[in-house]
Amino acid sequence: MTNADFNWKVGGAQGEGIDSTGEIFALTLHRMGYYVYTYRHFMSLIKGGHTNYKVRISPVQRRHRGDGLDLLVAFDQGSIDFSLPEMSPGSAIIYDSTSFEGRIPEGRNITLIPIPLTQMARDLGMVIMKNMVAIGASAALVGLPQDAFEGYLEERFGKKGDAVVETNRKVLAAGYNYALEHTDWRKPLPGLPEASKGKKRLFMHGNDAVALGAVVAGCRVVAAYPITPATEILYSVLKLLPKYGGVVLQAEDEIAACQMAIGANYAGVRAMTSTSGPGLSLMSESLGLSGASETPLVIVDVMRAGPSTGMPTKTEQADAFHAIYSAHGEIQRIVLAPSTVEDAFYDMQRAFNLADKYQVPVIVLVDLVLGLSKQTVDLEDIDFERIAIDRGKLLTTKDEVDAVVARLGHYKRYELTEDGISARALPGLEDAVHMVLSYEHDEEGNEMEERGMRVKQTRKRFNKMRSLNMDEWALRRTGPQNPDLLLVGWGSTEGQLEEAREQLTAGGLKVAHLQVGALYPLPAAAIRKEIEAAGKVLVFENNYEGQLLELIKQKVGHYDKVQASLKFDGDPFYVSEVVAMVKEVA
Amino acid sequence: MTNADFNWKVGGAQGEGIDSTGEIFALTLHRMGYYVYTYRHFMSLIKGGHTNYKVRISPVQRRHRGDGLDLLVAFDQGSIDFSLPEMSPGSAIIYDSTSFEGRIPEGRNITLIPIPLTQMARDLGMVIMKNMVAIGASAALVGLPQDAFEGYLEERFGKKGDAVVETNRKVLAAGYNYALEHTDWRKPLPGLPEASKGKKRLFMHGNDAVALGAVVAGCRVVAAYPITPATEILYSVLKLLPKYGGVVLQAEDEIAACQMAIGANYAGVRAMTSTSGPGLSLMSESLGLSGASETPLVIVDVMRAGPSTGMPTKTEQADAFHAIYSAHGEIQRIVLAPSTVEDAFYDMQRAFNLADKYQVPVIVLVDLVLGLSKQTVDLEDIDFERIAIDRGKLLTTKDEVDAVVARLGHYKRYELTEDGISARALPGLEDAVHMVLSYEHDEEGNEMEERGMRVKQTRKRFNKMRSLNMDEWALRRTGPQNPDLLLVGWGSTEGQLEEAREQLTAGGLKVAHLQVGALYPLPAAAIRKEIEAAGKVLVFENNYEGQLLELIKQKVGHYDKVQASLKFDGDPFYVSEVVAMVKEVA
Amino acid sequence: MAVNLVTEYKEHAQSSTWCPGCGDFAVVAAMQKALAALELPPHQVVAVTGIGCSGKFNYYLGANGFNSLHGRSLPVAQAIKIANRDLTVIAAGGDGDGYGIGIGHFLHAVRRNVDITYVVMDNHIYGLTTGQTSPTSKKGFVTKTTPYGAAEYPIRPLELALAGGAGFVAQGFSGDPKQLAEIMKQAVQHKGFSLINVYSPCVTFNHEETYEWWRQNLVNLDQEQGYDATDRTAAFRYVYEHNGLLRGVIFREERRDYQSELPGYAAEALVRQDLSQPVKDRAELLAAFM
Amino acid sequence: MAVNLVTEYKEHAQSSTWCPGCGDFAVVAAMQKALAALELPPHQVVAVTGIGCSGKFNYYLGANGFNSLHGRSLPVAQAIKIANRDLTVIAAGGDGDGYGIGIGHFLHAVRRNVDITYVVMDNHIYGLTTGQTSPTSKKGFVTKTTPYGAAEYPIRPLELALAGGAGFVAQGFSGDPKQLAEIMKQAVQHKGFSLINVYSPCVTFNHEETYEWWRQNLVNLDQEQGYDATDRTAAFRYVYEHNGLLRGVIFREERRDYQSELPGYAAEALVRQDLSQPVKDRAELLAAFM
Ligand SMILES: Cc1ncc(C[n+]2csc(CCOP(=O)(O)OP(=O)(O)O)c2C)c(N)n1
Ligand SMILES: Cc1ncc(C[n+]2csc(CCOP(=O)(O)OP(=O)(O)O)c2C)c(N)n1
Ligand code: SF4
Ligand code: SF4
Ligand SMILES: [Mg+2]
Ligand SMILES: [Mg+2]
Repeated sequence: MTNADFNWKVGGAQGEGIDSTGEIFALTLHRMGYYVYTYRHFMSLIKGGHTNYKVRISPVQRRHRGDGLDLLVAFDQGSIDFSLPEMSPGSAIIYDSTSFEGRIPEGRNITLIPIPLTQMARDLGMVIMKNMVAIGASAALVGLPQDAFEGYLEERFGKKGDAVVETNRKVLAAGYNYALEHTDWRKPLPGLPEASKGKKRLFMHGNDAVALGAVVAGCRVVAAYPITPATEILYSVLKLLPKYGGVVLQAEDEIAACQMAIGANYAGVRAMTSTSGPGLSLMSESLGLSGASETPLVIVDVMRAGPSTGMPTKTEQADAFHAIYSAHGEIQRIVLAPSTVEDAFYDMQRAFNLADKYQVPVIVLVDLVLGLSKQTVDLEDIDFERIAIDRGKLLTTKDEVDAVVARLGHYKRYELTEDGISARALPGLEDAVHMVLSYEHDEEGNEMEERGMRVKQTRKRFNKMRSLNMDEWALRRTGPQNPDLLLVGWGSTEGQLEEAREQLTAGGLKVAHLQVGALYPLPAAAIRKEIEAAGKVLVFENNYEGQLLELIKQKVGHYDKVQASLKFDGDPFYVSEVVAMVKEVA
Repeated sequence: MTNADFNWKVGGAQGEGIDSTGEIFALTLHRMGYYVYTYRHFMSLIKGGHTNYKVRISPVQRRHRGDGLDLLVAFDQGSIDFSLPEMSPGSAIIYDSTSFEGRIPEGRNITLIPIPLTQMARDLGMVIMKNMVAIGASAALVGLPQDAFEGYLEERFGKKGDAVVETNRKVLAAGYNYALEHTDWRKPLPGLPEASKGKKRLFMHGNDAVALGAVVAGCRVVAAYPITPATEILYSVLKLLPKYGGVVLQAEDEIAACQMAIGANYAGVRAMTSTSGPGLSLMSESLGLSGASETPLVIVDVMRAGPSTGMPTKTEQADAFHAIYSAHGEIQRIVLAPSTVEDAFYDMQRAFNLADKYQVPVIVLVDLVLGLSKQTVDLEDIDFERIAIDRGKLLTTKDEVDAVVARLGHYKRYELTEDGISARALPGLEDAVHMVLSYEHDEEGNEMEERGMRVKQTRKRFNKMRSLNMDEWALRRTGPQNPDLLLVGWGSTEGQLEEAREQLTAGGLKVAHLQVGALYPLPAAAIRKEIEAAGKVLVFENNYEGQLLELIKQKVGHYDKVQASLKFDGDPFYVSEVVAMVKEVA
Repeated sequence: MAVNLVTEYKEHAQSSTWCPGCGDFAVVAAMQKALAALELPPHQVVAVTGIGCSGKFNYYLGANGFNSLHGRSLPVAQAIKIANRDLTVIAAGGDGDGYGIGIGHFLHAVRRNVDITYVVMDNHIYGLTTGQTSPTSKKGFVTKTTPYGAAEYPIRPLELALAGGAGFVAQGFSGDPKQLAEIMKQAVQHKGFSLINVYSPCVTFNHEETYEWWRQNLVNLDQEQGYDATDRTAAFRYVYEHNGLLRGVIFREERRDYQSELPGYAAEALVRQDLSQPVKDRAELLAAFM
Repeated sequence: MAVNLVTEYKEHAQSSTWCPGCGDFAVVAAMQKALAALELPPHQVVAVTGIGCSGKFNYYLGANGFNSLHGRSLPVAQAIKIANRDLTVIAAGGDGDGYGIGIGHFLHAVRRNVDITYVVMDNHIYGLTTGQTSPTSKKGFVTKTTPYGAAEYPIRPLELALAGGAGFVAQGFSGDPKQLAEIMKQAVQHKGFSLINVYSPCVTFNHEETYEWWRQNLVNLDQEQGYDATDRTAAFRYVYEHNGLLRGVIFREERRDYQSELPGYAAEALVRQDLSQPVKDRAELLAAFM
């Protein structure tokens, strides 16, 4: 299966245009009808430092970067060294022979292909076009026609005039021909089923999906402060929102951003903030405010490697504890954890609906890999028909207010109800003048410390979530019932775990895979059933503490058969690592 | 036992001098040789609103306010209504008949004693002296000599001149005599053993103990932002620190306060911040910074009722989750939870020593009741001889640096060592120029993202706490082994649980009591042993979620026999409530 | 009409827990008068506060209220206005709230220039927490946290607002509620961010800056002939030279407010827009990701 | 001596990851020169930074360094100075770090007046996060987060520092490292808080305010005859009228620094005091609680 895929990568120094080169390659193959999955390795600095962009090309949908590497374009020796562990047997490296002489260790079955990328670019156009030479050369060796990138060249450079398009075309062709002439290494791309050819699909990452999902779910105010790797959400939202009168507020800091999201939600507009760990740490008091005042709030946290400033461009799944437990005192909240781009899209709707319905903060945890890996998504999987906006008990008209007044005598923001949810009136409605507040309060929103009412309001705040059953939808499961081994994961690990499951199954093991899509409330009953039916359970996480496993211990129970399989070096799992971890215990 | 004690209370409107009246009464009895325990009921507003001050007077040491009430001084009907549930059979209420006519429900065995407190004060001095009338009257009815308050009057009013002292004396005497003449209700204070009479003891609350403990432990910088109920720590520290050149910094907010504490610790001075929940919520990013940069930090959180602004003057034990889990990413930390004033004193030393030794943040959780209840403490229980300052691996001299340089070639702030702890050099030392940082880093403190070193530094940060064994000292236990029932608590509940245990034991139950003094790392092994040896376990907490119980579930295990007994109305447990909760299940 | 409206505000108000004589009473009353004069009924007004005695402003105003967190009234208030431009939004709080913990939000609100009014009840003390030094306490001021006198120089809110680029800067005094109400009227009408710093005595914890003291020391700009409230640097100099002891409108200037700068920001309040439109625009939206 | 010291600084410095041509190189070099000129060796200096390209200042300075959090350099720096008065403490960071998220700490540091020097590398952009609007970006500035132009008015750091009461306010330009080093020398010597705002071009993300642009638009105060750097309100007017486009020392005034106001603050650094003294004072300490 993995063999059918093709893994390509370009690596060099930050500032050399590595990202756009990778994206040209990926986008073109995507438009041809392949499923592509991209992975960016980059650093928290602007120029210098190693960066690379990997593209996995497959006739079927893939959810991770792939273990092997078939063709590497290297602009420096560092890029070769960095990617050597990934190189598959029989793979090749195109390197820029203008700037260095590529070296690989003895005994590796890898073909070195020197091409004077810089020289050719300089001769035919300008140095930065070495990327186009490399793309041309790559195209030739993987069996693409020379005009494969034609469309893209027009689109990208058309505005700059025909000459620019022409130069790029020439440079690309030169690379193409040079490669064909100077090496006989070839490895064709996997075949493309007829039905796929040129099929319209989406090319987006989790951050795009968050932005799209939010806008489609009715979000109209996004207040945020720039931070890697969450800023892309702002970029996407900036493209989508103004058409709907929506506002993107760049706040002075994350505290303000989150308070703004609360303010806008209070005023009746769906609003969110997006951030990464350091920003989330600044939002604890806002969580408390949202919880105590029962004002909806949606926070998207694109998790990078901590602690503290940590490794801003590296992935991790270590903000779960903070998302679930931070804020002094006690509030209810909901924590979702999408595993795929599609999940991210739908979870935004879920987040806004849940926030409105339960009048609580909802945190959506997206790991960096999911947030930043652009990939092919089927059009039908981003189904707007599945979007239903449910604003819960929201009074938006005078008539609705009148009905309440008829029933209660006057409007009570914190009415003690059966289900614990009190109707929220939009400020601005006659006869619904009211207070919301961060202090403990009575039904009318008067600050108070009376013991009986305190107990009732606390119970109400907790009871209102009783009707929320995560067990029903927050798990995705594959594989046989009563497996000998159950692989459990959350976030972007789904792709690797799924491929590992397939490999292990092929190897004769009875393996199932459970992906957990909500961390709080944890779908504990459903997880318990799965654990109890399994022989052995491994929980895969990109963190040190095994945060999901700790939650399972807390909410489900302690089982000797459940173990953590952790990776916390900032790099996502490879399938081979998953398999090796399984073999260690199975 | 409880019968031997005497419970007195004064209640009225905020702004009427209730607190100082209570304190005069308490302090005088304290100085006579009684053990007093005081409890303040107050509100988050300045004037108006009900407030009261209760004093429990006992020949033996007490750790809570007591269930009953023997004599109430009421300045308004609200004070009577508020305290009625507490009134013991045969008790009495002195009320200010100048302003209202006191009422109690039919059938209660309580004596109403009208005294024109305001009128008498006005006639003999000024209205505010009604408090002195009340104190005089109280003294008479509990069998104190008329000159019992003599010393205090001198001390307090001496500076204002003899006339003032004299007026107060007169007013007090008038109250004394009026009471003797107009009622025959009497209830004498419990007898005082000869040895106790006039014995020098301390009168302090947990916040005082925190301040004293910190200064004695070597703390020289306290940076904080005012907040109820933690500000008293600042007041105490302001009395103690300047003598030692220490600095109290009123920061612009809690973020700055905590960062300042980190900065001073980095520079080599023991420093802390003190706050309450809302402030703690603002310190999550600082926890991360302390953890990642391995800079010691001590935070004292005096817990008030949340969530959010909540009920600032009410008690709660609901910041444990935040203290343990907040901050994105993963760091190590230590969370202590003193139960008594003495604990608070010693825990500050422990906190500073642990912070220095493990180079981590240490959070000390003090609940409002412990923080604000002034009480009698035996002199020998605040034993300075037990204070030993241990700064851990701190390089403070050129010689020490030279030794490191000789060993390593140059000083490495984040050296990978056996025990995970790297020597910390004071900035300012020659040949120890170094960087500390919030980014992931190598041994020298260079920012980096290299996977191998990342893993090593993460492991180092976690492994360094392996040598810390909380099981050894973090539990206090009373009662028989293998009890039928184990009462578990943390924080200020110790007094009530202990008295409940005594009552239940007297009732024939085999009960033990376990008080948990550290929440993270949780002394899990020791707790497991206790749980396994007990028939039934009740965990008493002033919160809704049962935070300690959740921690036990996470770190120890799930046991059907372990249950939560929770109170979350802002009011501490009464012994009778504890006993009733026990009876519900036993 | 206006009189009835004041009554309407009062009907919605909670009963007060402020100390008798507190300057904040006059601030609330002046605001009720100003809003009534502008014919703005309570349900069209939202008052957002932080935490402090002054943070209870909205409990007693009788409009819609959001009592947020200490120092955080402004972000909440700005977002409310953006979400529903039809509401009149007032932010209010104390000197500690606004110039201590909240000063960052204050300066950014100034430069963002969302159309809201910010009222600071400046009593040079932390009232609610029973008397600690505030950022506007004068140097050497003795309080519970500064028994040896405050070591810091005080914040100068008017100068900061001027330096920060505020379009409307005024100062009032609780001892002259009539002038205060008039200032408030103008501030609410001003399009963009407006600041009113109000010297509002804390009768319980600040025994130095009393009504009497202020009365004797404040220069009333309404009576200063020739004061030019349209020259920013002149205003700065005037305020500085008078050590801030002025009352009246210090500075005003028309500038486009934040909302006017937003692309796509509609005349109809955001809160009333149709949320389902994007579903209809599916093809167009998805085209951005192909 | 001075030359050797510069070398010593360079020896301790990490190798740089700044873009070639970044203005921040000159800032570090100027600081090394200034410190060397003052005969301050690296081990006696601590540089505290926030997060940003400019936050790497201390990696390359070669003194002791604390790379704290985004926006939080100043609280850390002030506390270090208070804990060890013998250290020379420099805080440094970017415009986003210092005037965006950190502006509250900035203004409070100004009024607290602890004896530290604060260097802001002001490039009118968020560099490290690859080019978003910063609080000093001019109105209408087009960046990734403001494709339609920034809607806010920019922060004016010099005016704010003046309004906030700073005792030393200066502005430098990376294109004139000599002047910058001289300013830095004076700032470090100034007793109390000193601000140096440095126009330090981001060659990668700000293509409008380039070296060339600055060179053409900045007025050099060293060459302005008669400029009086001791009159606060005049300086304010001057800066305002020049739209901040000045370089040189803008304002200076002697004022007692924070430490001088502290009761009991000793001449000997706090970090070197005997911690065990209180144990000996037991009776006296306990007397406060009897
Ligand atoms: C984050 C946080 N820190 C501290 C507090 C405690 N607190 C409440 S009000 C207040 C100061 C109030 O002073 P000011 O803003 O001047 O208002 P005033 O009471 O004087 O009107 C403080 C410190 C809090 N509620 N939240
Ligand atoms: C709390 C927090 N929010 C956001 C970030 C992301 N971040 C890092 S640097 C930076 C802005 C840097 O801009 P500036 O301070 O101007 O420095 P420059 O890079 O331009 O020198 C941001 C937003 C962070 N590290 N921490
Ligand atoms: S304490 Fe001061 S500010 Fe607060 S209500 Fe009383 S007088 Fe007003
Ligand atoms: S991005 Fe800009 S500020 Fe950052 S290093 Fe490059 S030039 Fe300097
Ligand atoms: Mg105040
Ligand atoms: Mg910048």
